[in-house]
Amino acid sequence: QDDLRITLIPGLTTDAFYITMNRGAQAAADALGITVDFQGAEEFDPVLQTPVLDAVIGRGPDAILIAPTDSVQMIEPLRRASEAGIPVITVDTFIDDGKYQDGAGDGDFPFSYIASDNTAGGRMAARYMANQMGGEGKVYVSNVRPGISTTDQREEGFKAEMAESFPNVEVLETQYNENDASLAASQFQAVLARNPDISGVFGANLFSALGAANGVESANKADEVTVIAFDAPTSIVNNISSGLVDAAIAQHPAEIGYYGVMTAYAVLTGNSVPVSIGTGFTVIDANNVNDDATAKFIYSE
Amino acid sequence: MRSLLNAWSWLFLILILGFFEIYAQTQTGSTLLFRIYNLQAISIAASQILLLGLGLTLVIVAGHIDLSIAFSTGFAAVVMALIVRTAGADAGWVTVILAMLAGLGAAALVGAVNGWLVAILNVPSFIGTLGTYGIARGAALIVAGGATVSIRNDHTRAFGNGDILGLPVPLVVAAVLTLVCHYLLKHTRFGAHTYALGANRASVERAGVNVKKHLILLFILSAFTAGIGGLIYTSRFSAGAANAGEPILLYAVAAVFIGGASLTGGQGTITGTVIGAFIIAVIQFGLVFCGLPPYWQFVAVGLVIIVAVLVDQSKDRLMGGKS
Amino acid sequence: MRSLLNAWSWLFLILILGFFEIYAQTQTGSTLLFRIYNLQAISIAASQILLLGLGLTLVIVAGHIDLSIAFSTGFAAVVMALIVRTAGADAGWVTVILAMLAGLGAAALVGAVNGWLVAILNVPSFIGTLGTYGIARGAALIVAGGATVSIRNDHTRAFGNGDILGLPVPLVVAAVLTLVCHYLLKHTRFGAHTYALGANRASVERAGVNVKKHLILLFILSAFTAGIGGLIYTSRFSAGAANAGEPILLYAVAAVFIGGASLTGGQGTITGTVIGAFIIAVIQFGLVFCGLPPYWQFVAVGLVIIVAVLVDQSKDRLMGGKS
Amino acid sequence: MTTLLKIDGLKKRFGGNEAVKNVSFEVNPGECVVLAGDNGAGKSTVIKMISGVYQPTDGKVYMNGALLTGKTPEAVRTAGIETIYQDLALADNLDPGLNLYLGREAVKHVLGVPYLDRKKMREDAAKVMLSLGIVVPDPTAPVREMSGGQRQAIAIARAIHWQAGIVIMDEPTAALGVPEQREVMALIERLKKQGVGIILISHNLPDIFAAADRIIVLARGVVAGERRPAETNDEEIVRMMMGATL
Amino acid sequence: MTTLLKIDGLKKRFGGNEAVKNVSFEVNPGECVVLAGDNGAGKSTVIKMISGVYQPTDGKVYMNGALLTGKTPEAVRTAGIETIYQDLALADNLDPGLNLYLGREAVKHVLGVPYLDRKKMREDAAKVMLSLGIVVPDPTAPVREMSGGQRQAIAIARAIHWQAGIVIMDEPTAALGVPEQREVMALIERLKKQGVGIILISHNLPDIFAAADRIIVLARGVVAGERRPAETNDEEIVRMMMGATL
Ligand SMILES: Nc1ncnc2c1ncn2[C@@H]1O[C@H](COP(=O)(O)OP(=O)(O)OP(=O)(O)O)[C@@H](O)[C@H]1O
Ligand SMILES: Nc1ncnc2c1ncn2[C@@H]1O[C@H](COP(=O)(O)OP(=O)(O)OP(=O)(O)O)[C@@H](O)[C@H]1O
Ligand SMILES: [Mg+2]
Ligand SMILES: [Mg+2]
Repeated sequence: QDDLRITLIPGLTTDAFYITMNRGAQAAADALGITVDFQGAEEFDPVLQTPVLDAVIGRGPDAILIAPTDSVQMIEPLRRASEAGIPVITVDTFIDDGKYQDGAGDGDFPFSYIASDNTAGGRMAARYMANQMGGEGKVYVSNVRPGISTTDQREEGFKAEMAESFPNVEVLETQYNENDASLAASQFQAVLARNPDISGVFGANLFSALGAANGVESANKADEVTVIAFDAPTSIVNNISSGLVDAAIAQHPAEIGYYGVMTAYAVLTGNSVPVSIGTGFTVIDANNVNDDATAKFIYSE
Repeated sequence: MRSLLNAWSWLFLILILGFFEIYAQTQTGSTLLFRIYNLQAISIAASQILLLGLGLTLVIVAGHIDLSIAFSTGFAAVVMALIVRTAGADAGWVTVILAMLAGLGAAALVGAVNGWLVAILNVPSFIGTLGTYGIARGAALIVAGGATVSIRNDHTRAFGNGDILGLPVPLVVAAVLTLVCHYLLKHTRFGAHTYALGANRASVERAGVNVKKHLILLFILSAFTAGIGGLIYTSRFSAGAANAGEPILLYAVAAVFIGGASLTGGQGTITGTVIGAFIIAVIQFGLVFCGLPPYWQFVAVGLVIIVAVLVDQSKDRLMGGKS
Repeated sequence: MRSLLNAWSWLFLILILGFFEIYAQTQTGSTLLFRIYNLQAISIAASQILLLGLGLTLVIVAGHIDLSIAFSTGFAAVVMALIVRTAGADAGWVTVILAMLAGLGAAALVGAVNGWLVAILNVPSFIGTLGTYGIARGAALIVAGGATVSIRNDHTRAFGNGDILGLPVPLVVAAVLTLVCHYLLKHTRFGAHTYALGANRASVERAGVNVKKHLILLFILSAFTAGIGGLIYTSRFSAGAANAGEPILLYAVAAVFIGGASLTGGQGTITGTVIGAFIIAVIQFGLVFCGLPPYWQFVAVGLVIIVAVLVDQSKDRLMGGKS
Repeated sequence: MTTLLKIDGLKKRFGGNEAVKNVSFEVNPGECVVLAGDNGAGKSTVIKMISGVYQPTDGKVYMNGALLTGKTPEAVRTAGIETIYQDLALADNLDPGLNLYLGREAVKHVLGVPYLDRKKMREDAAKVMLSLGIVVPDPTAPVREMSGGQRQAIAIARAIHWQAGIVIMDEPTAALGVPEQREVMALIERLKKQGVGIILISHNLPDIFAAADRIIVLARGVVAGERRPAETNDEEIVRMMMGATL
Repeated sequence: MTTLLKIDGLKKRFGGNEAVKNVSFEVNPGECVVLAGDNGAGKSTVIKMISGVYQPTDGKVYMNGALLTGKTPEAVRTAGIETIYQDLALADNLDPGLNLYLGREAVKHVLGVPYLDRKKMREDAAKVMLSLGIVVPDPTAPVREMSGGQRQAIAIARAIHWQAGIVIMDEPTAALGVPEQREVMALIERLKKQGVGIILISHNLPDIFAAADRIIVLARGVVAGERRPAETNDEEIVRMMMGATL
């Protein structure tokens, strides 16, 4: 069965995380001698993802790997794939409750969910930050825009962990920057102007973190303010080396892609597969940023 | 003569469909055109663009623009979803319809504010509707508490994903509204005044038309069709999202302009906008269907948009009208 | 008389600054205005908006629009970053400057294509630049391989984050370009023709001006200032992103319109755009500074944009010019 | 004979420039009042204040004793005043028919649904224009593509097509050919016979003398004098235009 | 005497309408040729083909023996032909000074950097317009705010301010007051004395006879006849306009 064709639909095509995921998927495809296509929308948005998905279904691949852009809104569109006889596996994000094939819920049909849990990643960021700050101080989340499930979950996990385990850390209002690093920088400076004692920022995606780091740099506050980034493309890693970013919560997108394709292959060849595979996180900070072992977790560009 | 030449845009649409079909037949041995599923998917995508583009066409013909539809859609979607959710999973048709009316009311409110700003306070429409864009966005997010409002209701789901005589409901709704807007723009006094307004506001004012009222109605209409887009959205996805319309705004505007409208007003037709919406939906579907790598798709969409307008213009050259 | 009345927009800017200052003094016991740091932050944010808005102002005065600057910025940013990265971490000034020139060249190419489409092929600018928006976006992503291109170079970093005589470099660059564009629009033949073009293309053509060449230059200028925005972006963030300009586009357009330009052309000034960019940067900063909850910020930004235009209009009423 | 239109002390200031300083006159049924005056004297500004396009800075306009000032162009038109504007005020993208009927479009009903009756409007436009001596080559073409005189004829047609009590004409023959000019002069006579009051603005002395029952000369925003054609001559009128008072 | 301008067999088709079918004539230095004709006869279309605004469907234009057809309005203007268009072609948002100098703006140098010399341009505009008898109340106001006659005077000023070999005037006095009309007629005489060739389009018979050295009558796109003023009279010209040939 070497003419199998699997399509990987990322949350958006222009993000190092998903590009790295595709790299992992291609590695698996090469190993298996099958084909994996990469097709997606320009923004993380169900309105844009649905037409792409529809067209992919029209093309009729043997399986679909998808990072659904909304847990509720993508159920109906994905059901069409399932009804057309195309096995669905979700990667990075999930639909419904994320627990598949247990007979409960509207979105029970995907075979497997392979991801590092964004909420858990947010919690991890919170723990790291709180420890850096000695368990007290003011922090805020720099986020893209409301309504994006992955970044919303990171923020949610971050806030939940702070509330549960670090009562002395005050989490200020979230600031939305529309993916504009320049606005994120100006927002940090405004937050700082209001709260001169600010001691941490959690950048929920690349541009939020880049912008926050730049704001910290302009304010000469690199020593006082802890910046945590989610995801680890090279530009964030460079900022860790230079000390502007304290740590990055790196997911393992290549692994997700690799296991995704392997799982799909298993489904297509009639084998049973686990309904969920967790791929975990690596925290990259000044201590390990130059280790050879860390290099493989840095996202490709 | 004149109306026959509109055939050019149809021709272009048919050309790209033909191109994709040939590609599908020869390269993948499948078919694009002759599968109901594909046609349905394309027409649903086109409907969503169209619902934002219909009222917008009239606004643009009148020489204005409405950016706020990006969030009139979201506002309507969120308001409807909230009411359906509050009513519970087994809310009946009546409740659903009331929820839809409430959603439309929310959208129409945005439209009325736009009309007031543009018609009464003389705020340029670009900037006035950019303001209400922000306001409607904030309002939708505040009402929804920031997240998407998910609902579970069999009626809404049937409405959003069902079909009537084999045609998907969104397509049927868009088709009905298209007819209404086409009638309005082409066959009524309201439409004639809209064209005249785009060419020369003074001509309409001096002819004794109440231009302020006219403008207010235009912006309400625009918000209204966009709001219907929001209702369809909530029904299709069983969730109301404040962002529901935002990613489509640019496509809707593009559809109107591909359809022959111009920034300066006085031109444009509903038929043109329909063709524009379908051209966009077809290339988006077709490019993925053909497996063009994603970044190349941006380039291809850009090229097709330009070529669509060039084709549309070549008819003027044939008419020999210009220089 | 006339120029004095421009004071209204300044007044509004000063008013919102005053409002935020009073808020800061009374509510938080701090100051917004009297800290160099805050002013720097605001002016850097305004610079980034301004760089997209400067060339755009001339294009809009001429009665056109340029959407492609959203990705001319990104294209320039990516091309510069790629070259710097290829040259390695210790690339010298010469390499960096060559990389910048290459980035500008990439942006100017987009501008030249726009000019060709609009001037020679008569494609309406909205649709033509929407096409190149897609093409430039695709090109930037293809060149960059889809993701952000990170660099490590002390020169670029110093350029993007350093200051000259206490003024941040982005501000200085934006100020110089502002002066150039102001001179061009206000004091040269090129500027006079740009205004005339916006009012009545035939008047300029029949007066014997080469309108096609003029339009091409306008679009190249617009891509050029946007491209400089891309160079600043790459230098500031040590990363070239294809979408560097996209989120700023709407703000840049808003700044131009707040500054008194109109969709129909023939109006607008660089001073106005500068005020517009600062109004936007100040409210974005000030609202966070005041601790307004995020969704309310959307509402507040929308309101301020509308009020800014209303204030700008009240001067016309005072002049008694209209009805 | 009751006064049809009474203009009382109109003033209009544009910024620093007082374009109309003090203008009063009356128009009776079946009478043609000519407003003469040099360029920039304020003639067009006066008639725009009558037709509701401008609100006067001061002064009042009465029609049949009822106050007209402050009303919209819509209300003024409904009250029975039609105006031919100097800048024509055509919608350039529409055909002559729609321009003729602008604001009062003809509709036909198909199955009870109203549709614009484009055919009727086109035919009527062609008919009215023919009565002015103008043949339009393509009646479906937008008026943008018409010659200067054809455009002016459409503007005239629009004003005379409706039963009006008063017709205001701001330089209606400026772009017309010789035969068409004669048609318009004949038209004015016909309207007068029907009891319509006419305000005519013209720079053509022979036309002024031929059409006028009274000539009111404006100079720099004020009424420089009023004459019956029989009591005066070209030279006096020109002297009054140049600013010699009474 | 050498021919200044030679028009040879011009044709122009707009879609299905052949607006100009076959027009040839010549203009000599110091001569005023009047193009007369009914509305829609094709007069404005002919002069737009001369000035480069329209490309003829067929036919050629020569100036001093050199081919002019196919050139841009820019090149035609540089070759020494100034045109007053019927629609004036003003930039409504600019002041009279900039409109006068449009395309040839005056600059002054400050420290070697060129700046628009707005003051000079305004003063010149006021001066030229005064020579036509027109006073503009506010020379810094955009021409949008000017009266019909003031606007026309600016268009005339623009054409006569430059040393041209040929001046084309499409109904230049249509909106002008009586004294201003006389100024323009005097101006035409002055230009003729300087050896300038003039093409005048007018619907005013007295003006036509006063200014013309030769009258060329167009009817429905063809030359219906050519007369010297002394050889003909009003009635014959009007008959020719209405389509009676030769
Ligand atoms: N909208 C406006 N804004 C400012 N000034 C204006 C405006 N309209 C007219 N004016 C000025 O008012 C004066 C009178 O103009 P008006 O148009 O009434 O003259 P007119 O008598 O009709 O002249 P013409 O015979 O040339 O048409 C002129 O000086 C003109 O510049
Ligand atoms: N751009 C155009 N497109 C189509 N038809 C046109 C265009 N311009 C002029 N025409 C038509 O060509 C014919 C001649 O027009 P032209 O403007 O040359 O007449 P004219 O002799 O100048 O008349 P007038 O004295 O009324 O100005 C008219 O029938 C007109 O409708
Ligand atoms: Mg007038
Ligand atoms: Mg003409």
